[in-house]
Amino acid sequence: MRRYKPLLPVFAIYVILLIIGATTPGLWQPIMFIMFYIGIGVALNNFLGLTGYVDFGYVAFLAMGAYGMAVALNYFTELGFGAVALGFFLALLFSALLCIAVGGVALRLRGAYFAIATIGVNEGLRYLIEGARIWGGSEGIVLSGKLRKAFGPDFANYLSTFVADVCLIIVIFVASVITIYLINSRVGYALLALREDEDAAKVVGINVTKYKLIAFFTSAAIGSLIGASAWTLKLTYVFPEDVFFIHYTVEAIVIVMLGGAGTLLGPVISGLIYGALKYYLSVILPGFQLLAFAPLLIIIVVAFPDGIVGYVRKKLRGKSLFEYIR
Amino acid sequence: MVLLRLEGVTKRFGGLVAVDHVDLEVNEGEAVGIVGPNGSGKTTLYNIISGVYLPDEGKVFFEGNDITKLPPHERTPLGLARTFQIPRPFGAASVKENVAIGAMFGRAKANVDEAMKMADEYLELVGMYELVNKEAKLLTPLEKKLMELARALAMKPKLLLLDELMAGMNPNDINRIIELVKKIKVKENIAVVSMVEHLMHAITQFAERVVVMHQGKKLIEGPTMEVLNDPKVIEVYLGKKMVIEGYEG
Amino acid sequence: MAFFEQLASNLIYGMLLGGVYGLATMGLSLIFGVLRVVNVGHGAFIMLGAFTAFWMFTLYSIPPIASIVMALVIGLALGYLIFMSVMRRLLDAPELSTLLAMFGIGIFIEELAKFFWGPDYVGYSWNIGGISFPITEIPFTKICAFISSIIIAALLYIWFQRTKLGKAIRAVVEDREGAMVCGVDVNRIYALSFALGIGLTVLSGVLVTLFTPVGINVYMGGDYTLKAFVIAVLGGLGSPWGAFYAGFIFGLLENGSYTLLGLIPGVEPFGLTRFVSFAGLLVILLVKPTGLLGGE
Amino acid sequence: MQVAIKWINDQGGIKVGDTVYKLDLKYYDDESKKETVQSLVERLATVDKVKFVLAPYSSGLTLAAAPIAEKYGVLMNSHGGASDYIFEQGYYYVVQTLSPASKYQTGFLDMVHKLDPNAKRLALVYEDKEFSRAVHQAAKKYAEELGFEIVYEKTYPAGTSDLSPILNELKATNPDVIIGGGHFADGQLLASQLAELKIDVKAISILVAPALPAFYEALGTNAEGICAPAQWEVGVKYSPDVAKELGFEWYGPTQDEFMKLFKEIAGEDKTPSYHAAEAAAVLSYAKAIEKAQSLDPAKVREAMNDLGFMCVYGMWKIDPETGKQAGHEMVIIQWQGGEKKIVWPTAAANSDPCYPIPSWDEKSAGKICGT
Repeated sequence: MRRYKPLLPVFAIYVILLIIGATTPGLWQPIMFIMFYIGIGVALNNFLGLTGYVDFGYVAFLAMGAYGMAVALNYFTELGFGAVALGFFLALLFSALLCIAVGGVALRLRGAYFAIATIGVNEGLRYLIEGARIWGGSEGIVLSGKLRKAFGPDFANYLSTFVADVCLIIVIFVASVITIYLINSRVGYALLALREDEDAAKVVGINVTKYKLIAFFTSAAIGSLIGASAWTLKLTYVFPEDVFFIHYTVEAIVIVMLGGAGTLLGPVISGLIYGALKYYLSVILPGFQLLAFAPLLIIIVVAFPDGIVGYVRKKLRGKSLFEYIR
Repeated sequence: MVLLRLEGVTKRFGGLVAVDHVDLEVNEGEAVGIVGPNGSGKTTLYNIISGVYLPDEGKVFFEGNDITKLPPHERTPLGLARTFQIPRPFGAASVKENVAIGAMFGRAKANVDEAMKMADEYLELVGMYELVNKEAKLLTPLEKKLMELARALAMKPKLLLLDELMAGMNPNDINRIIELVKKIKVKENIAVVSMVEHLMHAITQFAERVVVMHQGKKLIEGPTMEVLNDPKVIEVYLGKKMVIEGYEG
Repeated sequence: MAFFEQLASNLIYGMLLGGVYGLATMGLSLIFGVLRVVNVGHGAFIMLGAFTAFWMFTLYSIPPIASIVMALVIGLALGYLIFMSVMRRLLDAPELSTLLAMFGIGIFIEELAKFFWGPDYVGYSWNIGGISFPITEIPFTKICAFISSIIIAALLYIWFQRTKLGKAIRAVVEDREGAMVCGVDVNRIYALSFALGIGLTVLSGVLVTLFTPVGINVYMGGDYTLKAFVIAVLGGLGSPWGAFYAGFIFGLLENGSYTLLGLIPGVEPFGLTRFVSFAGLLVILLVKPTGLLGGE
Repeated sequence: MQVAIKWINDQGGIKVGDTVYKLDLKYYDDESKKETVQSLVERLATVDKVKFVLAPYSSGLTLAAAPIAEKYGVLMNSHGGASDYIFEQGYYYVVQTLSPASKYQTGFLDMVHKLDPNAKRLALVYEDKEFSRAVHQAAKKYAEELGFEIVYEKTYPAGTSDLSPILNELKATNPDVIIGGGHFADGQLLASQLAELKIDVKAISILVAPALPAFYEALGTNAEGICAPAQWEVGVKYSPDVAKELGFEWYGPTQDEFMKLFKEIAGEDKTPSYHAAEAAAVLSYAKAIEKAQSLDPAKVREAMNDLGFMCVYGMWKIDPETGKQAGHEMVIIQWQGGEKKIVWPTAAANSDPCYPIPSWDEKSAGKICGT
């Protein structure tokens, strides 16, 4: 159990956030907004943080999840909750298929080549859906009316303002457990080695392709579940230009890096900071939030290259608190 | 019994032949030295044995099995381990984690808990116990080399390939390391192949048999003292100072 | 023979566009080659060039072709400033940190531009006529953009081959340690290459508007960033010349494939050209992981 | 919207029973992100205790905000989300002030049909995005009903810098009329490349882009004669007199008052555009609240069902069941001699349509519409 101590502060943050959201009027959506950013940070961290590979096309996995859920709700509406379950299954299936396609091509590449190949995957897939008019093409899939007709407006609203949130929360809790499990297991050590020196890792006996794929599939699966719950289920529509928007990938990368790549707590803290900052800046400084955000980002990158948690861990090395922070 | 056998191994880079039809045999538990100047093809040979390069010609056998085409990560569990001329630690990991990774993925195939225990043991063995929690990238070059040795030993290999392990060390360290490797070699019946550029003293102390490489070819092979006194060998090193005592940087 | 006429005119336009793409990618490739920095803020600098051309034309009636010099100077100065204030401190940091920093700088420039120039889409019309072919019309402005891009690339090539500084930059790209040993002041080369890379990018923004003189907006750079990444990889990352040639390939592929895709029923061929160019990237990387024109 | 708020407050506010309410405005920037908009609508509903929201400026965002609005019983008036399907989803608490997407290009087709029944060959080139697709699908259907022959229809992806592949193809089909566009950048590009490739037709209508002054600044005389649909334009002839003539009630500031108030608030150099729609949305709230004599959104929504009035923006009347705007009519603007003129519908027009438009060669020689 000792190795699972780092989950304590993480779960504490989640629980405190949820309590604040549930008890303070008007803060539930903002808390879910923050949870979304924590979620994409935790999800991407399982790949970017653990392997050091930058996936610029990461949002494609969220998109696959969003489409999986949308396809299930759109074509199998009569299944009710069954359609939601099917949606999560399809989300996982679609993202796994994409994983196989990307893993086959891109994971053989390194560094900037990998990063750019994944941009190709993301943009290519989006234009394929739009150009070949798959799943409604650029018109996307709009579900609100269908859900309201099938389930009644109250239940449909309940789906998108409560069930979707609960699903997201569950996904994030599970994702954090998966992260700590990975970090503590052979997989985690293999990834640590390949992140630091891939060639040396091979010589030490690590099947780098296998472990990269494990991280890739894990991260993609979590991402797709987030896409299914925080996008489709919650917003009740999917437009390709919206779900393949590269901005989300960049935001997720920023969160992972700010918090400290490869740490458990890092993406949680920075997701919290990023989400809260974004929300309050849009309230306090409407129209100028990005102008304030950009220099802040540059300063943090220059001053804390290991991220917040990376920095704290360095300071705490050898102290008793150290084993709670990962 | 023959542990490792190379048959006519050749590797070319562009127009250059780095390793030219080399045959080599290493027996179980044997200590072999490979001597040769810079560019004689030693490191390429190591890379072929450990699977980093595929040879253009020739075959590699380990315990009688053809491993010529196996990727590195499938060779290591058979009982291969190596160190690098310029150490390649997993920088952000702690010293202990570095060694534990060796124990997990080498022939030892230890689980995480066992690997951590083994890491402690082997680090104590090489005299680095007080450094276990340090970040590997903060170590001195010498410490990095010792850590790599511990990492390689923790893999419980049958064949250990050392690449210029002792270059840059002072005589005290060299003696300590030689004693250490000798002891472990006997205790765990490891065959050790040690590659050096010049350090003849260490080789005489350690190797039972020596192979001299020159321009990608095997120049001569035989019992250590015999080979070192061979006129051909002296000719190869003509114009270069033969360092028998002390160390060469 | 409408099919071949269409194909021919699309290929001509693809080539003209490709020249602009090529030049617009050289800066990105140079910065990556020398500093190993992925400039995710690339598009923001193209936008600056576009606005330079726009303001010079609108306020002072200076023809865009003359703004090229102005844009280069602005870019060089800005690049030097960014290097000295931010990038210099990140030289030893991992690839990801510099990527994040460039992302932040890109946003900062865009937001500042929005603050001063507003979010409107602007444009200019510099009407200098064109050539009529039986198959299509080509305005002189586009030909101008194409020829300027070739001339600039050629001048740059000569500069790299002939001058001491140019040679030093090439040396650093090929072998950093080796160059250092040979007495090259690597930090100076870094600063210079970064400034030159940004200068080229801002300059190419002028050519972008020469080709497409409308729709100039503070966020216009995003699409160019994506395309530049792809083109840079096609050309072998870090090789400005490779990038220049790859620009042509990309332009020809993008416009040329339209005619062929138009034969498929029930799809949107223009959208699919994007799919083809990105899928083409993946296929090329699959066959040759260092890019089409890249070395080992 | 500040204009309408100021006008109502200057008039003494809204009287509900004996209490007089003054309007107050809270606004946040949603960055056009779907995640942000939900949080902000919730904040408006709970922290700021807002009961009446002007919906975010896009169809997707409106859709994202709708369930939250419904959950808190907040009434949302869409002055931005113009897509029809939002109102086909069954959200009772979402009403529309803008004319829906399906109406954008129909006025122009009516106009061409009336001016020149022989101009039959219609080409469509538009951006492959949900909104422009909705607009042009509806327009295509309507054109076929009017007897147009669709000679060409293609889309282009967002972020294109060269439209020559489709425009070369289009030129070969020899159309009389072109409709298309999507947003700002591509609309400017479409017009500029039609000029470069010298594709001469009798009439052109492009979505969104030509309605802004920047369009003429960017294209110069090449913009002459190009039409665009607009929800509202300075100079429309809606006035208390027109309202009386048509038998509707007039509410809110007259156009002159509106312009004066707008300049006071926004500054001299600005011209209102979508602001009129925002004002109408605010006015509709005020009117409905007064009518319902209650601040309860449910009652206000009910009162909206048989509300119908004319204001500076034109008619405001919704379809009771869906909340879709049914009363308001769009205008067609055309660039004539460097000015944006309203040419359609005749009731609102302040200039005659220029038809057929001058050729590109004539335009580059300096010919403008109206000479």
